[in-house]
Amino acid sequence: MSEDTRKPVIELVDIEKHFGAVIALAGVSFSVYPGECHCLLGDNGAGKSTFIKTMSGVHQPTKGKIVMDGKNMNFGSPRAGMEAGIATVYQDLAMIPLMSVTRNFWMGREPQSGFWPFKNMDFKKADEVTMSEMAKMGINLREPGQAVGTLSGGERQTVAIARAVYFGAKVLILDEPTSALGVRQTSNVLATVDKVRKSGVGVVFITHNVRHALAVGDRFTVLNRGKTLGTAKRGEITPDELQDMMAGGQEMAQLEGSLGGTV
Amino acid sequence: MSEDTRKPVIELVDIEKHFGAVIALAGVSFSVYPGECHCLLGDNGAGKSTFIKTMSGVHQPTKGKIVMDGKNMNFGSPRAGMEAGIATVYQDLAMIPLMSVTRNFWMGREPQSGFWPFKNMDFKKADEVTMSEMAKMGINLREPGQAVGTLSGGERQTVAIARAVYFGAKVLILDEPTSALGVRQTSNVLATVDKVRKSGVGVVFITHNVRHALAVGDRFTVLNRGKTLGTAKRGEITPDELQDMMAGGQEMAQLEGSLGGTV
Amino acid sequence: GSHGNDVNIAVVSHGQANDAFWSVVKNGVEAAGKDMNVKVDYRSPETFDMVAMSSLIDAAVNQEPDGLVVSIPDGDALGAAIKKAVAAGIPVISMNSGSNVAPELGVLLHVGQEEFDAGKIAGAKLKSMGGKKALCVNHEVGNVSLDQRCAGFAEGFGAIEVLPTTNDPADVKSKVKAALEKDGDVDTVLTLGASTAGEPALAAIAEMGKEVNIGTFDMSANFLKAVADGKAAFCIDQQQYLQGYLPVAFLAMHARFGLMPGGNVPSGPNLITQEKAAQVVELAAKGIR
Amino acid sequence: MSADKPMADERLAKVSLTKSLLQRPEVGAVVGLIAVILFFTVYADSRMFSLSGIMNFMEPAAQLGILAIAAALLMVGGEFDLSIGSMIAFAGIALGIPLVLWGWPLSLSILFAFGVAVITGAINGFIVLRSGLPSFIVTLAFLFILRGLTLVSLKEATGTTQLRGVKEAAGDSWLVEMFSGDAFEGAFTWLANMGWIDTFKNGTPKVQGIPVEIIWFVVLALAASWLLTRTRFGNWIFAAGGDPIAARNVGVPVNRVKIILFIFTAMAATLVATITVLEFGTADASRGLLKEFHAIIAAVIGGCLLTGGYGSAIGAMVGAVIFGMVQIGITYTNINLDWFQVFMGAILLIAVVLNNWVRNKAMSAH
Amino acid sequence: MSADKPMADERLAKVSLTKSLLQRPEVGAVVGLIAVILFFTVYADSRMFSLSGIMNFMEPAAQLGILAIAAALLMVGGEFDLSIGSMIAFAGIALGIPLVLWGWPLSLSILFAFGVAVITGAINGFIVLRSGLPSFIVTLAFLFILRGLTLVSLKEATGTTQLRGVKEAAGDSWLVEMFSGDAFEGAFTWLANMGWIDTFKNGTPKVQGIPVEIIWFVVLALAASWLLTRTRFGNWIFAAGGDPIAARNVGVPVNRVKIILFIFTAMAATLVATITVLEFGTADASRGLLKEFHAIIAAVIGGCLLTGGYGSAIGAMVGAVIFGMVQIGITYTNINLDWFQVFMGAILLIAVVLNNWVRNKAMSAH
Ligand SMILES: Nc1ncnc2c1ncn2[C@@H]1O[C@H](COP(=O)(O)OP(=O)(O)OP(=O)(O)O)[C@@H](O)[C@H]1O
Ligand SMILES: Nc1ncnc2c1ncn2[C@@H]1O[C@H](COP(=O)(O)OP(=O)(O)OP(=O)(O)O)[C@@H](O)[C@H]1O
Ligand SMILES: [Mg+2]
Ligand SMILES: [Mg+2]
Repeated sequence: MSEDTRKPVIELVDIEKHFGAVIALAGVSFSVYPGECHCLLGDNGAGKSTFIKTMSGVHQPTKGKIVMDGKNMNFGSPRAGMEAGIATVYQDLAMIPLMSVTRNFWMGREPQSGFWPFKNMDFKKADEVTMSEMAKMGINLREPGQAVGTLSGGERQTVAIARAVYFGAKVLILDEPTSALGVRQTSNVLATVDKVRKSGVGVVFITHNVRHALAVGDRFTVLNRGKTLGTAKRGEITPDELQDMMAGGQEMAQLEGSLGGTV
Repeated sequence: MSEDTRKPVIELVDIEKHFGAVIALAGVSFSVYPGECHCLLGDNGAGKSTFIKTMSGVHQPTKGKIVMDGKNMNFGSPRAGMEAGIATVYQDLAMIPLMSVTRNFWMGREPQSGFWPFKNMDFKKADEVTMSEMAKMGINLREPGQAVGTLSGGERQTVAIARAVYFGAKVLILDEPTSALGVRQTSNVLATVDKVRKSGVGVVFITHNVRHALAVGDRFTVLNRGKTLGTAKRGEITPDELQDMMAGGQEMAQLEGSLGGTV
Repeated sequence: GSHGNDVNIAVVSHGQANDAFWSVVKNGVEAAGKDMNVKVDYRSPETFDMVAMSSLIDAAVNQEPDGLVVSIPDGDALGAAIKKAVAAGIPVISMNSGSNVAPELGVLLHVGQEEFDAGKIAGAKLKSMGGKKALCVNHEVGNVSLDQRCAGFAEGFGAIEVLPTTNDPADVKSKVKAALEKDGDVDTVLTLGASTAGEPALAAIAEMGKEVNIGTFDMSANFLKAVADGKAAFCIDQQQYLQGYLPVAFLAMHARFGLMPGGNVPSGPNLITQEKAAQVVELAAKGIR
Repeated sequence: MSADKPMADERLAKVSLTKSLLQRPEVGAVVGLIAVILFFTVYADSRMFSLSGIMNFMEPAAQLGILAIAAALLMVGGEFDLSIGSMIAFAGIALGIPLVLWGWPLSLSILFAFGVAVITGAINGFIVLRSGLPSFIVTLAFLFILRGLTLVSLKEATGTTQLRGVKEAAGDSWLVEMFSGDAFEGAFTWLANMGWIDTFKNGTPKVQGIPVEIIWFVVLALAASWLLTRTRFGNWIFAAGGDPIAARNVGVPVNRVKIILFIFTAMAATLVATITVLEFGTADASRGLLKEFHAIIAAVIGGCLLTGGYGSAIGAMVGAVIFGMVQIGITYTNINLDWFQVFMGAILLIAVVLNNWVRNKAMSAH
Repeated sequence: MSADKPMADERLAKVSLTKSLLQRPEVGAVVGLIAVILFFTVYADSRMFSLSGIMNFMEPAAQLGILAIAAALLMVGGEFDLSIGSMIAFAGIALGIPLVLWGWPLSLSILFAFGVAVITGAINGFIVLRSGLPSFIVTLAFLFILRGLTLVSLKEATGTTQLRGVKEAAGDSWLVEMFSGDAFEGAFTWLANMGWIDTFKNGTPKVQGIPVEIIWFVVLALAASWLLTRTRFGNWIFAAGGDPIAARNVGVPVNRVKIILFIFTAMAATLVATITVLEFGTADASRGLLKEFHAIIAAVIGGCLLTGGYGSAIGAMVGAVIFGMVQIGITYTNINLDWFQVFMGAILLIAVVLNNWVRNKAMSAH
């Protein structure tokens, strides 16, 4: 990945984010190149979710700037972020359980047909695309009208990812997409990340699992208490080093010893 | 672990559970011996959570029996399960965000002082025990009156586990306790499982992570679509075999190949 | 209230502020306040609520007014508060309802009309017009004064049925229509409020295309017009403007010169029939009648 | 891949077409409607279901229904409006005062009233969204404020609690026809002449046409149902009510949706106000009392969840019809009318319990 | 291990004592109370805050407060009761009819009324829990049913909507003293004789004692607050309202807790009914109209969340005092009665917005 010769799709410089007296981010810089998978790692509460929410427009940074294509961006809302080409799968999925898969898939970007003021939502197209996109991810739905609440956790995760991939123009952000997934579903998600990356999209991938990160990551950035501990390229760092960084290097030796180093 | 010579603390025989037309469990048998950690593995939607909820009294089995100490048990409510000595950390934690750590810790089993009808909740004792139990798990709380909603996900998980451990007389059930945790917190939880097991309590541990399971498990039972695929003892099965069983053996080769076998 | 100089008169009634009938009483109170150059305070509870009304009387007494005007729909419930006012040396006049209990509570005099008697007069009038069976449309179920009106009506008329409704005109209209449709014998309707119940009942009758005598308690401009046009029999006017105006005037006189009439003042009932209706319409529209 | 397919089937009973129909939110309401109709067929005078009887209970049902549909949309969007009833009174004078006292033409007065509705709805919505307070409590405050402002304005303008002379001031414009009286009068006269519908002794048909509010009601129900189920905006309403944070995160303009719904609710109240003011010729300070509850009840009977994110406009329509039938129907029975409120409460309870039971059955049969 | 400690501090500002006080649920209500007192100090007759003035507004405040405290507990437990107001009327006749018409002794009649309350509350709770319907809608049905039953029973028993002669039938038992009249009368007469408190011209003290309902109110508030914050049952109430499924899963008997709360609410309404019936000597069908809303408003002003799991009894007490002050206080001002509702609504809105603002400030300052 010859990052230096290419321009990043998105670059965040010195982002700070305060919630009242809580300083969730204390100056984090981060960039994603097209076609790379940049893993964001770190302890619980390190600020990963807050950071990517800032990137996608859910939060506005207290300080710092977001640059895309050389322009300073100012996402006032998630909608603005989406329109700039940032698709996000949130940790809490952003799915509405009582609504159908199709409605959830297209939520916020419903296709329309007909003419004003009689514009219908184009259910035919919506259903077709939903079914085929889900099938591409390895899930055959019984019917697109099924409520999301009746899907299993893994299927739900897949809907969220399929949606983001389908709409994700330039950057795809995945916040711990694999944490609740079974082995097979995890493989599917990782394979999808790989596929998406190969199509030239920049992927931001958050996980607690070093192995999942190593499986698909091109670069690794570790956050700790709202600050970056540094960014490493694939091959520059060993799994053990990465693991130590993620855990803040504390007492891992002792714990690992007692458990046989399998964590 | 000489299971054959000892009696299990709890034994479930041929458990079936239907939700309307959905058959979540189609005849699962399972047992836990004192001092062992029995891992329950399986795909998303395999029925793991349903199974342990049946074990702890949240659901009543449609068919099958639960035996403790040679007696047929019939848990009408989670309370009955708790009183029989079953402590559970649910996947969704069963914590009330607006309430304090102490109140959550003791919820349902508040210590009392004074005499009827002026029985107070014994906050002094409650606070002390909470603080010390949390400290044992490696979390130093600012104050026991802090609302659970203000804790990080990892800390919250720890409260739930500390609570279950403190009250868990005979069987401790943990439903995916590590899925949202960072590396350090995961190590902590696994170390706790180890400690609890060594004290003679039977532990049921649900996870999607083969490595976490292998780190602490004595036996491994894999569920698939509501049925048992079988139970294996530690050492009788290799990590790869286990992984294959959990994924239902499908297409893993292909996926693993493309990702370098690191899942 | 309007600002006067030295004299201060409190009025506490049981009618809601947005009730058409009571707004006329209040207009009377305010006019008297202006005419007599006294400060008046008109208060009433949000709903027909004796408990709240009793508190309002206490609050008024606490401010030691030079006179107190109350309506007494429930002598038992308000007795204590009124006695306390009398004990505190405040001259009290009752109005609208309570003439039977007024003397024993130490009230100086009563201005008003007994609801029961008024109902009886209405019943007799409608009976004399040839009515056989009647509806008494009660648009505020639970309000004791309205019950008394229906009871008096039954006494004066004979065979009546009480039709409870809400004070929503669409509901009144549909229910009156349904009742008329169901029971073909009904040839007479008495409503207990002109605008909320009387006017929709008129509309229902018009749509029925059936000969029905209708009268109402109180007045509204539209109903009066119907009376003038011969579409309705009468309005029972209890001249509630006087029930507001006179007690304030009397108490003002009492405070300044120690004057007080020697007995109760019957403000009604006054049957407004076709002949008189036309001339009252304008005054009704202005909130005086 | 092919292994995935049988998995779904293996653990599921088949879903029959009936059962999938049963899962629509309005199904409970329809069952309730049938039950209520059966009840009245047995216990009420048969004239209740004559043409004129039907029109008679459909008129209040339609007025309530217009509110209930708007309330249902708002409820699906996750909010409440307890100020609807007061808004009816307030809109009534916002129409009446310009028309009667300021001498404005009817068209302008109606526009003015709807303008007031837009502003009031927007204020309601704005406060709810800005403060983050539950709409229950904010609109409860407006229940008092609007009712009070109505009274104050009326007293100020007329000295009474009523404004009259609307009919005279409105004159004969086509707008009057749009909002009051009956539609299709010609057709009904013709039907009467043909002897197909009942007439009075003098030959005029007992029902002279369809009251316009019924037409408004039906059109609005269809439009709202279309909006809710077939359009992008409808999807946003469900999303905003189902989980506003999730919806916002995927780019649904939740605040805009909710404010529009509050405005729509206020406008529905104004429509009812316009209809009643033009029909009865007066505006009154006590118009619309308790209507907010009736509207919510109708919406809930119609299958709306109080928690938002689920419901239907057609359901609210059916709920309003049930409500209207119960309200007026008891007059056609021999039940002592003192029992009205008990009857009302019992029917409400039975309807929602039934509704819930049907829904649960349908869901678990899934 | 020691590395954990500084981590918490590093990213957090210090929490001052004031700020931690500010986080109590009732703080907004207290701020609101101060604001309302200031308002009336400026705009109302000074006699409002004389001893007799205070008793005067505390009396309705206490009656409302008894309801509001129960409503607050229920609301913390995650449920609503809209039938409180109707329950007051219903309990009134459940006390009055045995006493006056059946000739029962007062003690038995009171027992009977409370027995009816227990049953009604239990039915309310049972239906809510069994059907899974929101309590809003179930108790709304009971709002109608109980009000209707009251009317029917009264009509049946007396032919009117009023029952008289309670005082005569009750006689002079100590029970009457417990529920009506004033307490500490001797002390107040003495104080008056000493010239320490105001008297009327004839020498009787303006305040003859503390009305018993105020004592009930304060005792109940303290007891409820103790129950809620210091006992096991209180913890269960919070848990049942915060997340019933989670609570049930760790062994909290959620259904039992909720049913007890419904019963307690019905009993509070019965207490108010007993007080007013014995105090005023009559029971009537329109007692308690709208009280359910006033109670909910007081509880919300007092810091309760409508969504359950958060609130305080002391807050509800303060909320009721605010409400009583506003309701009666307006008579001490020159504000025209027509403005009452606008005033009410505005105060409510300001109170909750302020409350919310204070809470958010306090929370984020955390
Ligand atoms: N809205 C908020 N208000 C106040 N504090 C917040 C808010 N959102 C996040 N925080 C705090 O900011 C810090 C970072 O949280 P964040 O969710 O970004 O962590 P994370 O790295 O995603 O952790 P995890 O691995 O557990 O998901 C935490 O201490 C959290 O409590
Ligand atoms: N209350 C319920 N009603 C209907 N179906 C249910 C219910 N609870 C669980 N199920 C279904 O039972 C099956 C098993 O669910 P369960 O939650 O036990 O899976 P799991 O093994 O814990 O999965 P995961 O790894 O995703 O947590 C799923 O198909 C689920 O949809
Ligand atoms: Mg996170
Ligand atoms: Mg699970």
